[in-house]
Amino acid sequence: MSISVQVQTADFSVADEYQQLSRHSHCGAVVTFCGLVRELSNGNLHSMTLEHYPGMTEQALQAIAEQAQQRWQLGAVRIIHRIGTLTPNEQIVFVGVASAHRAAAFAAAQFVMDYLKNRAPFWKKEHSNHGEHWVQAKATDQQALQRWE
Amino acid sequence: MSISVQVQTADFSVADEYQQLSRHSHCGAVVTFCGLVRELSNGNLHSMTLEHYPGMTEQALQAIAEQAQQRWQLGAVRIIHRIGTLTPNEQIVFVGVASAHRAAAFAAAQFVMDYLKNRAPFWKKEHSNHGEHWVQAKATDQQALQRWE
Amino acid sequence: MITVLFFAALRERLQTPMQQLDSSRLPADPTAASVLSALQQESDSWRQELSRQDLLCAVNQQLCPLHTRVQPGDELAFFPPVTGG
Amino acid sequence: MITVLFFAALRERLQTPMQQLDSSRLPADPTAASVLSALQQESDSWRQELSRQDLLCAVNQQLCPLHTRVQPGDELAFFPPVTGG
Repeated sequence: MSISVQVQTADFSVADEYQQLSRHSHCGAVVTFCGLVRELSNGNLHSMTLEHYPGMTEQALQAIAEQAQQRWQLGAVRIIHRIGTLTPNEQIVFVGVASAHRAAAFAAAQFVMDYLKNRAPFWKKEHSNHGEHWVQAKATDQQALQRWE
Repeated sequence: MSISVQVQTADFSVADEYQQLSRHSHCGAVVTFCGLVRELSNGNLHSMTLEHYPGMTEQALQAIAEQAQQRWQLGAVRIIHRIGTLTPNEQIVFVGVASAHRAAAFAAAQFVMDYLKNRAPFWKKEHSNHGEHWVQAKATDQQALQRWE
Repeated sequence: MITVLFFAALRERLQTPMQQLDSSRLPADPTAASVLSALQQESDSWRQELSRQDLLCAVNQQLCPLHTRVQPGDELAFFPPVTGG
Repeated sequence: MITVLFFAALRERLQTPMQQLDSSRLPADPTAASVLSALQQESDSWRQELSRQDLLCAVNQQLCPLHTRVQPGDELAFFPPVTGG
């Protein structure tokens, strides 16, 4: 089982990440999730700044990946999260899971995203025509944890 | 909303498919699933042959993608399934979903795979040191449909 | 005439991918089940192979229950549980 | 000495990313809640900002409930609900 987490300003290549994940020869299932900067519905988003808590972030992501590994039989878990300034359509976060079975791969990828959304110390600030504002946490993200309890 | 399904002998590029899916500017979430030929536990799998029902296969995949589109708000659904002879670690099937929200993207991708496994007319035959044999359908694949009913 | 296709293990065991069935061999208001019955008369081995409980049926390329009505010109197919993906 | 870090909107409103707190300002057997109380004394605006019910707390870079024990040398952090991903 391989776990790898990374926090970086640079972009990442989903293609390269998928290549790595698909090399696990006993893993018949690879699930990837990629989160991208969405345009605001009014189309006015210029950019988004991602702040984080250096040191804690990496530990939090590692802990989430380890919890996933304890719950499901996985071949590999990969998490990448970007920080700094991002523009619409840029990639923010990547979660990739390789497993022997698709149910485990899907569940683990969702579990990682649900916990990342609630437990990893990242904060988004949006810059638009209306100025800048901190993104508010969503109740739906907190509710998403319930199914894993 | 774009739906695209394809049945082909040629391999596919997850990188290219991801690129296409991530271009939907109001979709902040892209989930991909890729199924690969697994080594048998005894390591003796030489190859696998995938037979299908030409004509019905494409319709079945299209219908599954449309059902997913009716259940969740999706930007794009892409399904690719290979036929012919495949060797260990080769890619068999790709399902990619782009959506505004990750919950919809994850659910739709799983829904498509669960229905594909039970409703799309493909059959696998394994060729190993022990001769050839048709893969048996798994009860777990049928049970996976229950959660969508 | 009704065309019946077979796939995968069933195709191999019946030793043919296809069978044409004259509508005269079917009862009035025939269903997919009537077609299956008619095919089971072909031989002992066909009876055995076509009596498997897990066979799936498609009428005009749609999965259908056996009580589905069929008519001349339809394309039927019988096959084992699918194993793609 | 206990180091306290602030992030995101809270960092902006308190106008500092960090505050050092002398242990002498804390009660015996202090908890993260004791630290928070001490910080709330700094000013009216700090009292207001640090009284928000949704603040999260980390002790030594682990999310923790406010009743978590702290000791000199610990790194504490207070911040709004996280919004990454």
